[in-house]
Amino acid sequence: LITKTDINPFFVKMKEGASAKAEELGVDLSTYAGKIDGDHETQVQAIESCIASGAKGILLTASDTKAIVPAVKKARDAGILVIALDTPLEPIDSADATFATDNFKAGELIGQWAAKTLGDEAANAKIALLDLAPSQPSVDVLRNQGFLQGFGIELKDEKMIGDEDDPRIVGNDVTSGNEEGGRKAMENLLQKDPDINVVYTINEPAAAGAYEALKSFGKEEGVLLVSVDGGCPGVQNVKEGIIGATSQQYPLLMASMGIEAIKKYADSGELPEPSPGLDFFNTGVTLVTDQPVEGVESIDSEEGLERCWG
Amino acid sequence: MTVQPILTARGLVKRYGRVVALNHADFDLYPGEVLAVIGDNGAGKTTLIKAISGAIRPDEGEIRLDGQKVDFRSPLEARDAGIETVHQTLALSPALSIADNMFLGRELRKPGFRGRWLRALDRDKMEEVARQKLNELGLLTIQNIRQAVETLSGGQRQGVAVVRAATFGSKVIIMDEPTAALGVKESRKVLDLIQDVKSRGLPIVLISHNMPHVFEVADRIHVHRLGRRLCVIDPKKHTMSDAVAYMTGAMEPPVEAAVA
Amino acid sequence: MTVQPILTARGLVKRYGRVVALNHADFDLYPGEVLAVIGDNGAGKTTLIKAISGAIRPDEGEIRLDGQKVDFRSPLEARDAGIETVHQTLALSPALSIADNMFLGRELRKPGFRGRWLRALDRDKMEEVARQKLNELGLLTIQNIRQAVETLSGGQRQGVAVVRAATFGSKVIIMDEPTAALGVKESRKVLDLIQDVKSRGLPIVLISHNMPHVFEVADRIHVHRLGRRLCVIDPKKHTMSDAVAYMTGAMEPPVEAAVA
Amino acid sequence: MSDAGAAPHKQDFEEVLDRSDKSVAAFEGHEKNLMDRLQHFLHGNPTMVPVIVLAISIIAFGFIAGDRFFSAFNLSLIMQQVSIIGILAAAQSLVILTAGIDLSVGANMVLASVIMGNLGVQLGLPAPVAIGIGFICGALAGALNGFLVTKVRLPPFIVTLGTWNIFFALNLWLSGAQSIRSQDIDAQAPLLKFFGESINIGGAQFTFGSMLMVLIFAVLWYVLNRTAWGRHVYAVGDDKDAAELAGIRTSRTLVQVYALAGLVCGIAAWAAIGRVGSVSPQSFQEANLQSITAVVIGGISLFGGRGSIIGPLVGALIVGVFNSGLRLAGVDVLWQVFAIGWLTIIAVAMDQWIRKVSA
Amino acid sequence: MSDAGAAPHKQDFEEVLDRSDKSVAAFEGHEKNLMDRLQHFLHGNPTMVPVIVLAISIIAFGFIAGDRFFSAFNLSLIMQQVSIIGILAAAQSLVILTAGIDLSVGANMVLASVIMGNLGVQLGLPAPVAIGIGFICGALAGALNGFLVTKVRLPPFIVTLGTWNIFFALNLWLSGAQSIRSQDIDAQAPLLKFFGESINIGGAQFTFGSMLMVLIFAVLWYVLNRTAWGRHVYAVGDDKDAAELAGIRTSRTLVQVYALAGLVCGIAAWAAIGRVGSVSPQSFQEANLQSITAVVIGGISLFGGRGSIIGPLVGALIVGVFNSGLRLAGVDVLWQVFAIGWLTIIAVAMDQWIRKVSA
Ligand SMILES: Nc1ncnc2c1ncn2[C@@H]1O[C@H](COP(=O)(O)OP(=O)(O)OP(=O)(O)O)[C@@H](O)[C@H]1O
Ligand SMILES: Nc1ncnc2c1ncn2[C@@H]1O[C@H](COP(=O)(O)OP(=O)(O)OP(=O)(O)O)[C@@H](O)[C@H]1O
Ligand SMILES: [Mg+2]
Ligand SMILES: [Mg+2]
Repeated sequence: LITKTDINPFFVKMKEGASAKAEELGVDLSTYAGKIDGDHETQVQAIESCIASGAKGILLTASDTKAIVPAVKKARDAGILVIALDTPLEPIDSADATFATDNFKAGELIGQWAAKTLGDEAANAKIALLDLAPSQPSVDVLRNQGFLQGFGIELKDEKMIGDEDDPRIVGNDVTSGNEEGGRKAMENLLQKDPDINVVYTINEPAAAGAYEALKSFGKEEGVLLVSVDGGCPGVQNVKEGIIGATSQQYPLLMASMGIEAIKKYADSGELPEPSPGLDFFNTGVTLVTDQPVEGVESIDSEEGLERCWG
Repeated sequence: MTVQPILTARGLVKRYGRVVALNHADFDLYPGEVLAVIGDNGAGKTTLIKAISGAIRPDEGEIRLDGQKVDFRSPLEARDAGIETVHQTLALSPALSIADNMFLGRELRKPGFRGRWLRALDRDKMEEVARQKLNELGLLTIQNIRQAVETLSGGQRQGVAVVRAATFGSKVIIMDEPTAALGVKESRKVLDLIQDVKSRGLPIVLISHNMPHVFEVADRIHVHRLGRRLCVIDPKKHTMSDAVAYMTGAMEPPVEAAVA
Repeated sequence: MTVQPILTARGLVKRYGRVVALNHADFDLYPGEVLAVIGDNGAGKTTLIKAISGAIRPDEGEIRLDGQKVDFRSPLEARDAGIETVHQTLALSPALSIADNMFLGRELRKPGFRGRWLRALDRDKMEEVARQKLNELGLLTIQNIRQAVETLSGGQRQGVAVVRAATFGSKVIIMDEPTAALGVKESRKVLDLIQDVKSRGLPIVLISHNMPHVFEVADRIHVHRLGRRLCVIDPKKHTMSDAVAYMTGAMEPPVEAAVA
Repeated sequence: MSDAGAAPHKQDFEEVLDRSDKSVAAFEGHEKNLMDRLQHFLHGNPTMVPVIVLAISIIAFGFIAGDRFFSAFNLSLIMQQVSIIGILAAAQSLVILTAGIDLSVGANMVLASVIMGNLGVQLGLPAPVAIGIGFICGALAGALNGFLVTKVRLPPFIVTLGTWNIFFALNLWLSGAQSIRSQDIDAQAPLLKFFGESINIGGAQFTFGSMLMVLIFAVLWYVLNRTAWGRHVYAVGDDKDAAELAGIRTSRTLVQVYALAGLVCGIAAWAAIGRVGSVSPQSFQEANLQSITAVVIGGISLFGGRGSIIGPLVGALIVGVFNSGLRLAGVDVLWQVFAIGWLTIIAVAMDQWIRKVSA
Repeated sequence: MSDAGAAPHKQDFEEVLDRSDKSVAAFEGHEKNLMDRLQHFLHGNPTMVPVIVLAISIIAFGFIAGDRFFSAFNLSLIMQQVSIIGILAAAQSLVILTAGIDLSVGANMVLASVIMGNLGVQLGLPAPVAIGIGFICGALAGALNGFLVTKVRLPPFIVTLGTWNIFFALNLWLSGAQSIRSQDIDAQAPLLKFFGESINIGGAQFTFGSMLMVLIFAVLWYVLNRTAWGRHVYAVGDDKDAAELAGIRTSRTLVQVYALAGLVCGIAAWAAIGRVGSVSPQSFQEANLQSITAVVIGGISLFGGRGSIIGPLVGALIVGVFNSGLRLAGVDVLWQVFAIGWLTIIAVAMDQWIRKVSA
């Protein structure tokens, strides 16, 4: 199992899920990760180590979905089953299979939810976009663009963050996906326009930071804070009304399914089938909110808590 | 002499890798005397006094101060024991002021609360003392006692170092080539200072390559050669030629000198 | 003297911040002579020869070599013009070998293809020359020409620097206090070397605080004071006392000397 | 010493000395033009350089980014945003003054905050205890650096490059990369968030964190300039061997400096929890480089022994002003990075230009 | 100089000198025990230290991680994995030998590779042209560092801290943070991936990239040890002022060193495209610190002028061996980081211990 980094709980959880499943199935599992997010080189090295150590299969969450492809090819040539988790490779068929949350979908859901919640107000909403990093990794782009799409803002370049010129967008800023960045970014955007009432955040830590900023500006009321991940702390925040809605993903599911698939492949040699209509196996993403709205199905935080990770 | 030597060293050995800088060197300093140490370059003079002043720790041998065996683990301990040294490298902090340098490691604190509890320095007092001492010596015409040492000329710096030693030395003062870089006038000042300190009854160790200077101020001359004390001679009984002959190995020292 | 001076300087000025190190200083060196430069600490001697040897660029004034106006932008240019200098700080690279240091910046290349195209150094040749020159001088008993300069004693280092200058100097050789840190024996060697170089017809500039040395080797003495040339005296016509008196300002120089 | 002339057999040529005159090298006031004057003034008090840079940049951004930037509130906000990096810069300065460098300050701080969080929230120890232990860990981590630098004689750069990785690893191990939620802290140990509190004065919002930063710099300034220990720190940074020979326990001083720096990191950890609102093991990945940037922009020499501790405070503010100003001016993040790069170089270049004038 | 004795009026006491004996300071061979012997041997050839460390760690991991590690394939794989960091370490060494440091090597390389990609793939220029321009950009970026260090007289740490940000920003700007896909490179300019090619020898797989690394080190070794320029680099790093006075154009040498380092980064960029298989602006974020680690583990002094260029090659391999070994031994990333931290410290500590024995 090769994850992006050990400094992100999402992947830590994914690792735990995999380990647990591996225990159960008696698969022996070794885990690798980059030191920092976007640490592409280490992932390549990890894949090579797997080849060297004659692994049967690789579960991979790529940091650089394009650049990793040649390495993956090497592995598949060496007869290893490569399953992309969480983030699809580009092109998606470079991996034998992909168990992923549709990050674009994840963004879209919270987008729609926000739009619907505002109702007519959506027309003159003021939106702050709290992204991940200046280097715009693919998760960053997908979630961001998905959100805008869902909110009903027309996208320019689907692969670019920040090229939209819709007046409702107050601005983008980066958070490094952690609380400190989230707070600083929120503060800066509030400085640009204090009337912000919709805040998209790349993940829940960033959302927590943003909330702190809103509080210090005395604006925690009447601002829609939406996020992606569905980690237990995040869902807890939904429950407490700090986060309006979050798109929950299922890293443990991904991981354990991945392990199973590999086991199956190793035993019987048969490949997992992608979910109908998609070119990857969707491990699902669910909107978690306590103020459900028409046309966007969702679960409440209670249920979310039962299914949350970490 | 039947007087007890104030500072003695026996069988000092110091190796640097394969080089033997000190090879079972002995050393004696008697109260109130000026002892000159002469020797070729690399004879081991600096290493000897570094050992005595705690700058390095000899590999073997023992040092006695007032008959007490001492083992200085740092220059600080030697200083606390009353041994002040003017090193060949003056050991001044370029960026600090003259006053700060003079009192480095022995700063004065303000009286009362601020001194005891806030540990506040008594700047004025220190500058006061520094200025006064420097003037006594008359070695420097410093415009500003607060100016950084790095703005002083080589001669002036040497002056500061010498004054520091002369001011705080309570038992022994050691000077390693204090006039090496000095002009005629400045050297003269230092020599006078030595006479002055001596007249206060403090013994002085002077390392120098300048024979006329040595023979002018020294009571006894310790000739160092190849890492050990070759002999000790009395400047009144021997000529400069003798001294140079001994230290360069051109001539064997007289038997009695070796014991002196 | 009606001979053309080989090296002249007129109205040199050099300021360091507010300090005026050189204050319209003049300088004349005649072919084949040994010119001593004396003066108190901080008089500006080093600054003067630094200006002449391209180590610093004067703020004002002009320098002429063989009557040609020159403006050295770096020590290299001065060196290429035939002026070799032994600086107060010897300007040796501690980690490099003796041979490397001697040929630093003027390395010899292997003949033919490897030399021209691969720019390969001719190590053996350089070490050969270095060893020979050092022996000629007899200043050092080096076991190993390949050993790093940092492993040499102060005396030995000074030797290397002096030999380098003596070997490559083609027009003028300048020495800034070459004997400051040297022992009696070593100083003697250097003085002999100076005589030797002189006998080869090269003019030499010698900065020193040691009057006996100065009066031994110098043909003329340039007395520097407060950043300018006070006067030039003939050691045969004046005594050491006169020289010291002039340079310390105890006595006004005779009129004719000021012009000499 | 009037008897000098009578000294025994002095060399004859020295007799004349008593008559030598006592005047010293000539001086000359040559403020040619206004530029020179300015340069000399600044040379006299180099601390002013960063202050001036700060003033200029505030005014400049006042024009560029408009009064949204210039508001009392925004300026106080900048204070908040730089407070953590500022405190770390204070720790960094101590080390750099001794001609060292500490790449581990950031990791050390995060580690300390994770420890505080685990003890105070997870294990539910009394907050003061948790905080105290956090301080101790910070100080010990610093002392470890100091020990390796002095006893094992390793270059600080290498030591702290190593401990940076070590602390980082420990942090992940202790936290499992999980943040501790703001609300849990409120429930368990609100004291941890003390420095998040703030008071408003005429629109400006001063958090206790920003005040803490100023306080720390004030204390350090006093220690460095008004106590013997402070002088020793400068002396050690200036010329270690000289200081040793002059009778200073350089090793002890150095270990103390690193330990103190570590303690300050521990304090920063507490402030950071208040600032971020939660215990976040992922934050402050780049704090070490940012603190170094603040220090050098503040005019402290990387070669040690020179510079005032106030500089880094100003340096940190400069960086903050730039970030805030550029954002409000709507500049892309990527060009902000670009600008900070040049800022570093230009600020230090100005500083050099000032110091070029000697004495 | 037999006539020395006859020199005019020398001071009388010097007459005796001619008779003075010529023996020099006593020496003594005191190899007390085996430890001392080893120490002295190693002191004689310090380059051996990293080599020994390397040998030991390979053997150690051979036991720990089993023969999966020990296989010819895996060992050659390690070569591949360190090739890029290795080449950067070569560039880094050049700078560190001059007592400088270059934090921008990684950013410089990535920037160059992005330029190659944009020109060769996006704009479809002929690959050789694209690569050539990439080289030039790398060299220019290095020269910029050199210029700021020499002409503006800024500390290398600060200069390269600044340019690091600058190059990073430019890289994102040019690439739009988008990788260029392997397939597109194959289609447009396969030459860019040249160094990805490899030849197999008995299970071992040697990419041209790893060979390039070895080649670069070989060339630099020759230049540094067999040419005048090389000697000048050491002299400048050893004591800049001395070198200047001795007649070396130190500024010119320095600028050349930084430019050459930049050029090597450019070459590394080409190799990196081959290694990664695509142009990835996200990669090698930490390459600068990794290269410094390799250099110091390789025994080059951060104070300049000392150390052999071969060291960093070995140093890079050591790090590679540790990473690979720990990975195969199934150690968590976070403990790998932990181990590398200690490795850095311990390796340099050993080096220090060796050099402690003087002359
Ligand atoms: N730190 C050191 N490392 C290696 N060798 C050293 C060191 N210090 C001194 N030596 C060697 O020890 C010997 C004695 O040196 P020392 O400085 O004591 O001589 P000295 O008598 O002071 O010479 P000088 O008159 O030039 O000062 C010399 O051969 C010198 O090379
Ligand atoms: N780099 C510098 N920065 C500032 N002042 C300097 C510098 N170099 C020299 N000075 C000042 O210039 C004056 C002349 O210095 P210089 O070294 O030329 O004197 P000197 O005659 O060589 O003295 P000495 O006999 O001690 O070598 C002194 O006052 C000195 O303080
Ligand atoms: Mg000595
Ligand atoms: Mg001088």
